[in-house]
Amino acid sequence: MIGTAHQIVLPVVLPLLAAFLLPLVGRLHVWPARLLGQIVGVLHLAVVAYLWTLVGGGETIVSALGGFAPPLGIVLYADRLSVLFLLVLSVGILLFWPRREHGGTRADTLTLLLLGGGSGLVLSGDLFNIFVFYEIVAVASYGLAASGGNAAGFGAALRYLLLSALGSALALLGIALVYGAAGTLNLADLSVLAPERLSGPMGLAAFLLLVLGFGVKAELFPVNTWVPEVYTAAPTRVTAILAGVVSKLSMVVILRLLVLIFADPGAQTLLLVLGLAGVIAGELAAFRAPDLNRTFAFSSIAQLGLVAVAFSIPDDLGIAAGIAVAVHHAVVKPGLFVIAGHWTGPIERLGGAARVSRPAAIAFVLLSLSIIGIPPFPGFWVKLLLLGEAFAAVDPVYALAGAVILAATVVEAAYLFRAAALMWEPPEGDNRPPAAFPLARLAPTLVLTLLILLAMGAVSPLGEALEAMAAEVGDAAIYVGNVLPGRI
Amino acid sequence: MKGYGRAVAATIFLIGLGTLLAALFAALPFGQAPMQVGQATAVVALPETGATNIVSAILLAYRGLDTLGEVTILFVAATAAGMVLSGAGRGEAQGAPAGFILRVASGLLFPFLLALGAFIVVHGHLTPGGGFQGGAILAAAFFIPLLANPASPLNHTVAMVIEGVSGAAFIAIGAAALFGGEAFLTPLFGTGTPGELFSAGSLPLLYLAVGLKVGSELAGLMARVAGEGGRA
Amino acid sequence: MTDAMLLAEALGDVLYTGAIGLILLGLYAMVVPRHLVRIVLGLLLVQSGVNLFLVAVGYRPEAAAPILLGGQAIGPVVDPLPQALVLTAIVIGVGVLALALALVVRVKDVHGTLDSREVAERMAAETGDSRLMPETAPGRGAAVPAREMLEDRS
Amino acid sequence: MIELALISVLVMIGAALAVVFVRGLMAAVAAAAVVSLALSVLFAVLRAPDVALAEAAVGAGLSGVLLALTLRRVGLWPGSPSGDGDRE
Repeated sequence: MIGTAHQIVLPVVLPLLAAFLLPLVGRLHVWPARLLGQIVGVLHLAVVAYLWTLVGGGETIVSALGGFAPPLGIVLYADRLSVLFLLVLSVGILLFWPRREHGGTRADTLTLLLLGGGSGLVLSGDLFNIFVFYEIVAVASYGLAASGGNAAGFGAALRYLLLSALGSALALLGIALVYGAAGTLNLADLSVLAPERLSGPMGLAAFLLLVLGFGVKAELFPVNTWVPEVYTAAPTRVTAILAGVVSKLSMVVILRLLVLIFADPGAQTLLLVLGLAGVIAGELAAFRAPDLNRTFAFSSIAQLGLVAVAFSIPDDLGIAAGIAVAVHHAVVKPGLFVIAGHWTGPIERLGGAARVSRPAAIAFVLLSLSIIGIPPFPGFWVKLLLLGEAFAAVDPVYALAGAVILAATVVEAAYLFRAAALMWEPPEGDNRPPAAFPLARLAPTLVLTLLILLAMGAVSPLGEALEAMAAEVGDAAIYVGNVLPGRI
Repeated sequence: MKGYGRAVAATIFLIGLGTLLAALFAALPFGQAPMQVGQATAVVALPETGATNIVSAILLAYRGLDTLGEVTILFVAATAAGMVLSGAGRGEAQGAPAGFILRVASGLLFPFLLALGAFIVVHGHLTPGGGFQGGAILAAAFFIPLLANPASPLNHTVAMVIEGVSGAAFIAIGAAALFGGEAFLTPLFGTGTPGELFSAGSLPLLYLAVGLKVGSELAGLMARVAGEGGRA
Repeated sequence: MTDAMLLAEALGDVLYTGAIGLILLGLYAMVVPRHLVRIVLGLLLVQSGVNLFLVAVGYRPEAAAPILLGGQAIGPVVDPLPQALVLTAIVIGVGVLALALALVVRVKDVHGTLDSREVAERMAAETGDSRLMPETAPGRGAAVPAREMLEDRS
Repeated sequence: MIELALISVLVMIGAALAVVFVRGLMAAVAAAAVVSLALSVLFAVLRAPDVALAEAAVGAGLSGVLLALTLRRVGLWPGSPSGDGDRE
């Protein structure tokens, strides 16, 4: 009954509708509200799976909202990239739905809003509309960051809000520059006009402002100072969602902007420098971090730096590598954060952990091996793809970047092996071993570990799908042709 | 004196930044920006939507999804603020009912603000104003009695129903078009006679939903920050 | 150059200067003072400056406001699109402001200070070196034994 | 018109300076409301009546009220019971 193309609005509005009504349901009783939230989460996943059947073969869906033809109206655009990250969002949120004791019905509401806002973020094809959805995601994550009810959570959420809101103001300034120079906000329209109107310093300044704004959630250097604070103070599941999913959505936005509007060497170099700075600063800080939570927070910064480096390589395979790093990180890191959230406290006190809870320690080792990039784990192929691209790129600066990434991998291996080795040692001195891990709490990690193991067997089909996706994403002409037929 | 070094460094940095911004802005000659989408919209907005206020036409029709996002942000902020403050102690200067004058004034102001807010909301597609400005006034209308008499907090159930139903109504009006095979937020009911109150199709309905949503969210936010009604 | 053009240019200079001034003063207030309320005020100034710039971008000399009284266009109008964007941005801004203030209230509640550096230090003490500083949660208040600190917060 | 714009910008920048540098927070909040009012005049000058209305109602009105309520609640409003005045 509903026209095919227009259904792509559903992942956005279904969660929003449910979120608006959730407090009313919660007024009756707590559990129906909670149930409703998760049912809508499952429904969202079903819609996304259905959308995948529509775009999986390389088709795209474009819906001009309100029936107003672009560029006057807002368009939603779904291709394989958007739907892939919708899937990551949907699965991530379902796996890490906030626990009942943190924030009650309000946390369920915020999670639904994050789901709807995040869906809009990856689907929207309009610069200002992306900004609006980014703000929904941002405000929902401030709330969730504070949902633990602990003192550090409030402080961390406030400092996070102030940095992020400043970033958003800068992004809006960037949007103002773009509109002032080009006279349009539609991404496809901008893609056509950018070479003429957004080249040179104006384009670079606008890109810098937009990256500083959207980079806050993407944990990009230098607007990532909130990361260690929030990831240690927020409830574990919120940390898993923020680090695993939300950061990737912002990266997708930055990728779209780079490919469609700012495809020039200046912008690419800028992203490369920011990414490398993130890799270096992140890995060094992770090496010195006192506890697992901070270790993974800083390692997360480094991993997103890798994504930025990959996206900055002006080549479809660079994009493929970036998407691979992003998805791999989205699967691995939340699982590790679950472990870090249970075994808090100094790393030196991890001794004996393997005896207390063998599944958790084994999952820790497997996921760590994949992050470092040891064959035959998927992480190895991901890093191989990225390094191959870096060393093959025409510009010699990428070879340097590749060398930095290799060195960073050594540092990464050092601190992860150290923690893993400690788990198998007996407790030091008269320290007691860490707390036992209830299996129910570990479940999301086990699911994700299983996913990584399964992916080991499917590396070559996954790689092919990835290359096809990247070729589609990297070609601005495809996007423009789909949104504005006749303009090319 | 403490902190002078920091202030000096910041000042130097900001002067540099200001110079850069000035150079950037100078590259956009004032009054001559291309603005092709805006101007194109200005030409077709009236025939396509029937709204004489083009800004409203953009907010509700061309960029309706932005507006949905915007009321959603207010909702997110209100939800999060409620969560943050739900465990907080009450404020420090609470409880004392206000003086006689404020109470009487609030009694007089309430109907006046309510009428003014409603007027601004429903005429939003015709004249300056609309769901946001009118909603802000509605919020003030609901908040002032509360300020005058802290002992009788906002009727939270009513506020919550308005909050939920108005947001859902916006989405429902937008989604109605989906069942006709059209895109989300396609205006319904034709354009009518421009300039009349009942014109511009479903836009006034959307603005009414926006106004109620904005009003209830803002009133709730103020009540929570004031410490009167952290609905725990 | 006609007088009208010169006048428009002067108006542009005045407005751009005002917008840049607001942005810079706001940034200063966010960076130098340490009181959280002052930092929030700085954020408001930055947002206001950006909003002013965005509306100024859409200005066109000798054009009318984008409201067609009488139901038809009389002549050129200023660009309505930036106005719609700024309207949205203003409302987003007030939502973010309200949440920021709610957090300010709560931070004062649990940390007893609104000095951003002191808050950061207390947070580091709470979450970082948990051997030295037992976690105190609001409401529960009392220090928890070291055994419990290894329990999760998941 | 340009005179009005010039005066408004001067008032706005003056008030913004006060927001940043004045000692009391209550005065800073009042100054922020003045910034919003001047801004709303500028929006009117720029032929943006919708934005001017919103800025006056939301920027000067609601934001000011929210800030004042916050100051009262954290004890920075002169006269609040356990307040230590509005000094930082």
